[in-house]
Amino acid sequence: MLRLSPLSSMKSLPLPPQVQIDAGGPRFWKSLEEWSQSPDFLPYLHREFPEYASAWDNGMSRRRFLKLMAASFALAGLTSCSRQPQEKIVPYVRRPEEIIPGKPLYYATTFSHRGYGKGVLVRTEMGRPTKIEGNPDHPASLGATDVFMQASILGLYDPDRSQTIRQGNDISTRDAFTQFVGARIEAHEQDQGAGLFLLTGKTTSPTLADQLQRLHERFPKLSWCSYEPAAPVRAQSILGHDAEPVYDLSKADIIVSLDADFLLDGPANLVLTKAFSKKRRDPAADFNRLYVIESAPSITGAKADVRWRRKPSEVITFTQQLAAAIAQGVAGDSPEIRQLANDLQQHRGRGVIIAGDYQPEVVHALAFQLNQTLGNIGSTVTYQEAQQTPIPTTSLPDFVTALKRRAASTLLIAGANPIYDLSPAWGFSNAMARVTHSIHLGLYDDETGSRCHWHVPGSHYLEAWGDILAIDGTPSLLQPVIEPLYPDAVSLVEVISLLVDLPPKKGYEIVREFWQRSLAADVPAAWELSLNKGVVAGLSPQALSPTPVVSVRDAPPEDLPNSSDLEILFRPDTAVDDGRFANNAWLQELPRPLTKLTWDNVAMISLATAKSMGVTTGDVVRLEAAGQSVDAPVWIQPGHADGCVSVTLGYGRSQLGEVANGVGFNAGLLRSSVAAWSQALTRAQATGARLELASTQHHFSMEGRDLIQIETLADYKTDPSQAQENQPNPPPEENLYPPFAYKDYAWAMSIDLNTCVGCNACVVACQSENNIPVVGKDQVFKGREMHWIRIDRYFEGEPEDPAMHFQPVTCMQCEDAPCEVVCPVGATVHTSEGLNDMVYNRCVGTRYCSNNCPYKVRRFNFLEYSDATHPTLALQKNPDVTVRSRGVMEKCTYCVQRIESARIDAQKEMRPIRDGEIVTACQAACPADAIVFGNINDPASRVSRLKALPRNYGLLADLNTHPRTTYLAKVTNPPTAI
Amino acid sequence: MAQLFPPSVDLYAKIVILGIGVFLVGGTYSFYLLNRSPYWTNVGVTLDQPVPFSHQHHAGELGIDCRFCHASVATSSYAGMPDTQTCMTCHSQIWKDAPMLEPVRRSYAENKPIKWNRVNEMPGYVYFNHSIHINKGVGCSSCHGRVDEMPITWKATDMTMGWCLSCHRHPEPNLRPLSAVYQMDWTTPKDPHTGQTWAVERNIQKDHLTDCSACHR
Amino acid sequence: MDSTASETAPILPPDLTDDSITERITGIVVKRKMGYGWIGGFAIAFALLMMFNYAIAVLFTYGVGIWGIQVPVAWGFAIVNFVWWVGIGHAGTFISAVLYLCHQEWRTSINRFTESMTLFAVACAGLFPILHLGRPWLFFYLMPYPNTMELWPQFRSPLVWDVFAVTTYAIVSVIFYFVGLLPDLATLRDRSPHRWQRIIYGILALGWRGAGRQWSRYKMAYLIMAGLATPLVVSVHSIVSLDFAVGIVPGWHTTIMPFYFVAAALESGFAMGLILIIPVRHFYGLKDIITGRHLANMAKLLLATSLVVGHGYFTDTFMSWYSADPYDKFITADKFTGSYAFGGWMLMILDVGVVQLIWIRAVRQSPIALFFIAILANVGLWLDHFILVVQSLHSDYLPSEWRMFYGTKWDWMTLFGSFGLFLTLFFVFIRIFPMVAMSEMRGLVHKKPGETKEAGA
Amino acid sequence: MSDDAKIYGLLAEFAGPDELVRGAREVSKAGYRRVETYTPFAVEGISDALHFRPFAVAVIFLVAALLSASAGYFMQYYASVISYPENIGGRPLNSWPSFVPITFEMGVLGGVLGGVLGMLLLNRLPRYSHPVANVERFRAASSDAFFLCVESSDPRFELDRTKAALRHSGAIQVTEVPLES
Repeated sequence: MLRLSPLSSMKSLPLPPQVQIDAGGPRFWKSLEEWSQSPDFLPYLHREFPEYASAWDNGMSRRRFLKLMAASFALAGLTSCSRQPQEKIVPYVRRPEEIIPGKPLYYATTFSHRGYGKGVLVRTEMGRPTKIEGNPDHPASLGATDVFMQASILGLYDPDRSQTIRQGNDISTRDAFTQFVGARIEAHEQDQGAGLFLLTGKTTSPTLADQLQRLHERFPKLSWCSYEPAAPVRAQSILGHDAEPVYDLSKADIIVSLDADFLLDGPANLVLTKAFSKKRRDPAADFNRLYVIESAPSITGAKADVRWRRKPSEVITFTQQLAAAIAQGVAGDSPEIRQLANDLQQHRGRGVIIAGDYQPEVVHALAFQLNQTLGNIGSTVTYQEAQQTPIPTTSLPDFVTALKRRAASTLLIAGANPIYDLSPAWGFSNAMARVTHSIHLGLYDDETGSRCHWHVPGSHYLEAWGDILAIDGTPSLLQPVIEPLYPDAVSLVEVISLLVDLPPKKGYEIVREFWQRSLAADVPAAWELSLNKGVVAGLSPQALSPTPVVSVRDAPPEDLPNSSDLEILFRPDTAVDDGRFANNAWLQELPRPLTKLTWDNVAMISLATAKSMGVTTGDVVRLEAAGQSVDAPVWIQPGHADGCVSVTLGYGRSQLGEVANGVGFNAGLLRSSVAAWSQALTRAQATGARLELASTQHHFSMEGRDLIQIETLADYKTDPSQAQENQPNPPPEENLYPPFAYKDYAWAMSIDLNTCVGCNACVVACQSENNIPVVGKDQVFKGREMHWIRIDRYFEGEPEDPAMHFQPVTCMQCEDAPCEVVCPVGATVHTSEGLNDMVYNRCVGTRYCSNNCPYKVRRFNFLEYSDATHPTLALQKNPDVTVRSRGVMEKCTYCVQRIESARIDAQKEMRPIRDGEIVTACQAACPADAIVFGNINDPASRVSRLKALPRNYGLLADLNTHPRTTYLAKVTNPPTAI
Repeated sequence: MAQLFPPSVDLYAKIVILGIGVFLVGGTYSFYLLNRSPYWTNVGVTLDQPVPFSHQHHAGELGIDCRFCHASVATSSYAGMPDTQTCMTCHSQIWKDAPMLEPVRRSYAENKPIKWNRVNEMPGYVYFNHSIHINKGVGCSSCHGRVDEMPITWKATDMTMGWCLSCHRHPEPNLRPLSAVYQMDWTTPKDPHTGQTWAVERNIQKDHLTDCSACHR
Repeated sequence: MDSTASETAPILPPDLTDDSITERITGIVVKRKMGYGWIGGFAIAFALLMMFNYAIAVLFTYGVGIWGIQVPVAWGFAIVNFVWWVGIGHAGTFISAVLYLCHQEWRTSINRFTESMTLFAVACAGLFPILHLGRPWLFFYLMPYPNTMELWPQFRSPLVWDVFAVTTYAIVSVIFYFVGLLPDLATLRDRSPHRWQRIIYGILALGWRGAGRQWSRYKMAYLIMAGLATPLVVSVHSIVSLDFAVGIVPGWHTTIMPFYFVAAALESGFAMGLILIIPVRHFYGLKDIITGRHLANMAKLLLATSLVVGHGYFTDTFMSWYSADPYDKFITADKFTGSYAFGGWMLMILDVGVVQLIWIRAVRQSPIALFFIAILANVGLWLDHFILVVQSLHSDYLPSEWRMFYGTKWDWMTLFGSFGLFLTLFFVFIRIFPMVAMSEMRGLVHKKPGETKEAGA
Repeated sequence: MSDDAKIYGLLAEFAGPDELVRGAREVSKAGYRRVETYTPFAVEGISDALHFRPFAVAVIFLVAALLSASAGYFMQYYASVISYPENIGGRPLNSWPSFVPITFEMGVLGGVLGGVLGMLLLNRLPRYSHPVANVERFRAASSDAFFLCVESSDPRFELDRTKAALRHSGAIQVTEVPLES
């Protein structure tokens, strides 16, 4: 079998001379720096791990730490011998009908992101939303969630949200604002709105569209610009029309991604992930093959069966060659192209070429052409007319020039942050300075807001009425699940209503009235149903209009930078997106899928590029492009394309909040335009400074240990259980101890490494379900992050271009758990159902269990991590899970609170718990359905059937811990030619 | 000259040594008792409430069902404290102007909740669920005592972990016919088998009852 | 150098009489004025002790997070210091018990030193397991006591064994010490110039009068205690070693642990003994009572134990290769080549390599040399425990969770602060209790020259 | 005799340990039973001379050790099998190998505590005042003097004859020990 263990792959490596000299016997490479022991790297050998100097002090001086201290003082000197303080009971005066104290309620609403909607179900506990789940009835969610949806619950309670209306530097009132708007209306009645400027993010809200039309009728000359800093590129200018590709991966056997991170990014990511993983679930059945051509490693690249790293310009040439190869049938000289072309030819109509949202138009055009010639259109991909804007829009450049021409007297900015997004070259701030009346509506009084005359706090989507379209055009409603935390907060539709309605209406009226007109006959019933389902009932998503075949002109002579130049590419950050989530601590501390980096963005480069630049991870370099320059820490990333630097947007915030401010650098400054995703990099030189980067995983290789079992599809077909047989140390058969009997239930979990795409949704879901605290950069840097489920990432093969693997690791709930034996107080013991209970209130914090846990899944509250200083954050806490105090060990419990509530329901009905009745938080969030939980005493349960598969194996099973969580081996599907 | 210590010292020495012994033993034992005393557990301690509500009168003399006020006891973890409206359903008719009920009327009028002092208190890390106990036939009076005889509500049992375990290990003696759950004066039948049969037919997972996660999550 | 300095010197000066011993030893306690040397030394020790208290105050306020520990290295300095101090606490009882059983009369001059050293070392050691807890105010959860939760300690955990082992060891050592002290207290009672001294010592002496029957019961009790203390010494550090041996952490999970832990403990104990005795005999002019021969014998024991420790290292390394267990092999290789290689080598050089100088007679006879060798050996043994705890943990089973450990300033303050506690107690000791077991010395004085056994290790 | 009652006994001082042992032998050969010696250290041979064997101490040690060891094991057994049986890492409830260390430690602890307390009690300690201490010279007994005391309660005690016997047995000085100082 061809599977490379890191060890053997190292043997195959051309090692630098220094290494060969002192290489006694087989060498592991611990980290890139060690691997590339050239003189300029040796000083940094130890840099695999954090430096000593920084670890000397405990960082008490740092900002976040002080916060913790304040809290821990409150607990100092706590003893167990104190009697409990007298508690009060405060019942309702008039109990709302639907609320039964102690019972959660679920409401359907829609999370909107970059103008598109994803349906969610919100769990509320006595009126406070505590958890987000996916909405199975919503076409863009299908019951799954991504990190942004999960984390949005924390955004609601963010203490840094703006809370009052502000005029100039003074707090103002709703009435004052209404009067002011009234005055502006009169002013613009005269100039027909010529001086009225409206700047928003992308939106597909039908209600808003209707409002805008009415606004336009009233002020025909108003100019409206809507932009997204992370908007997908479309091939409009080439194809002559704005074609929106909609992919159906369930039909695709060959998937070619032209630098498209379709598994993680974009409004359809959940749908695509579900379809993609469905065709990888059962190697025996049909199994797709994924080709990825990309510059910066993405999770899509990590899942690829064949991955080629190319810098942005090369992606274009690659596509052109491929197009040529397919069109003229002339196989180029490059083996890759030939190989790929063959594969595509053999799967006509069953393959799909996906152009990355952030690729230039030409790539999209060529992708369209390829799909056309290969007959994929109609089967694996359909092109639909993109949403038409309700009223004519102004492009951003025109908008800014218009502003500069002093035409503006009123500027309303909502859901956009141009001051942060646009580089100073745009001169947006002086343009704004000239505006006589500027209004900002937003969750935060941010960089742009603070420059406006008025700031109006925007209402969070969980507080507001509204509607939005899914990527496939399905409309769905937004309904508030909690009264606005801050009474001044209003939604955009309510602000527009001030301009178009007399008297102005509340959000509910506005939305209700719009749908009154557009809903099916029986409005009240349909309305109820729509709210209940979360999808507007009685409306089928608009039929996709198959676009006429358009012949693509030969790719226009793109002004490609010549191959020697250094290129820079921009991407929205996988955790804070374009910056809108920058103040969300869960996301800031979320280890990025491939770097495992938290609390920072970096300039990512390949090892070769780093050598040529003479820098290493942590060195700060000054990047210059488009006449701007930023200082960014370098991050050497295996599998990154040579000759290019990739940076992510969303960082370097100055006026967002305590969490976001001063973290990272603003890469957006280097963009020549908001549509520029890659461009030439003028200069990149080391500043000599260094920055500590808090990564949660320092080690790259598996050290030849059998942690992730991998086999190729071909091997699997010949012998399905091959993976187990090749284990270096197989688990022992015999056990010293008589087995315990698990009578009623035996809970267990199965994680499919084949379908898991490493998207992190489970991590955030777990964090929000189990009240897991955020610890801050300093603590992560020390190695004290608290995530109960982590996704281990390993590289296999050559450091320059390795294979990448993900492995979600939770508490394995070992039947013979090493942690239990060593706990001196019995704070972690086994239940009659095989759960490895963690009893926080018994724990004294010896940390012995953590030492003795081979999986290192236990997390310890080294300090008072649970935030006691921000009252609003307490509202998010899940009341069914204890909030852990300082000095207590904690870990994954299989969401025991969900098990118990399911048990209680079942027991009340005197029936056993049904299979699938208990869904753990991670399982619920997973878009790939990689995690399955259930009762292995029931042979018919899903988890039992999965564990019966030949691919099933236990992590470190040779230690005889009998883990209840087991994995399904990874199967890759490389083409036989390679 | 006289020797260092006169003979009397020996007596004192013996007394001191004895004293130390007594102090050690007695001190330990009295702390043991203190932990189980009402001072610590609040058993039988009455608290003054905004309104001197009498279960004796309402549940006992008037015979109002527990669920009339504690509505969610059979469906939710939380038994449910009656909202002011519930009080007013009757007291808008009877005892309309009783000065004793002034706080209730004010609460209703001003829409401000009545703040009761909690009598039966569980630590935050204990997840007690009323509904499952009710549905398995553990009666109110088993834990809360004869509230129908309490003019002012007090804590009837010490509610220590040991007390919880005593029943979680042997639930049988505390089971009743489901019809008798809300019956205050229920007494356990002599025949132990009745309890056992109930435990079986209600499919009570006895093993699970002593699992930590049954109560601590 | 005078005759007493040579390693062949008699274990007692020939001119010694009951009265002269009594006069000299009690004199130091009840007559001698506080010298500036003592005051200075005490001041330094006390300052360190105050630093210790400060570090502990900060620790209790903020939590163990002020230390460098993390996941995977969840145990750090606290455990290292604990193991090290307990080890030092071993030589005392070993010398008084084991050498007593072996009729090594030379022990008489030094057993009081080493026993008190034991007490103070155990006092330091006993603090760390509590400081190390995440919730120290709940330390009593580790003790069995009837509670309303009906919960008990989890007796399968080595940490509970520790609680019992260390507590037992502390109590037994105190009793052993007191019983040994009883006759000397009587002497002080009768020899002190001031009445208040006589009363205090009198109370402590319980009215001991050295009656024949008392003596014979006393001797019997002392003998049996020595007999019980000997296996106790071995058991205590074996149990401490089980904290590691019972764990599945590669590098911990080996059967050699108890054996080589006890050896390491004795080595550090003898080393610390030398460190304390050499200056004291110098400053208090006891060179003829604690002769070069005593030092040489101590040194020989140090040498012997260091060789056992060295053997432990060898076996450990060999077994990890022989076992062919990939994780154990990796951690052993990492010990000598990985991020902690410096410590890995240094500890062997210090606690085995340097000690081998004792083979040289000149070194054996030079108190200065022995003093520094002892210090280096103890540094080496601290490193040994550090490497054992930290290096084994920092890269165990899943490479994804491998991390380096670095001590913070608080870690170091707690380490050096504990010296403060130890030395303060020791300075107090030399002022209030006789440094040498006088009654036993008298016994030796009256032995016929023929009866005096040849002492030696 | 009446005057015997007024004194506690006769305190004879000897030159050294060997003289004392010889003296003690003779005194007891002469049939005196209520005899006690006082020495600054444990002089070998005294107990033989006084026909004394300290068995009781040894027995107390043994019994105490055994009792507390078994108590130690039972405590662990009770906690993990009877009181709150729990599945700890799949180990048997009565995992006796894990219970050995504590059983041993408890044995040692109990043995030493019991034995030493027994030793003190048998030695009638603490006893702060003692008639022999009424003799000023007796203070030296804890540093360099060797005494032998024949108590007046001895049936054979007669002041002059006993004095003579003591002198004859080698005492360098004999003093009467008054009951009250």
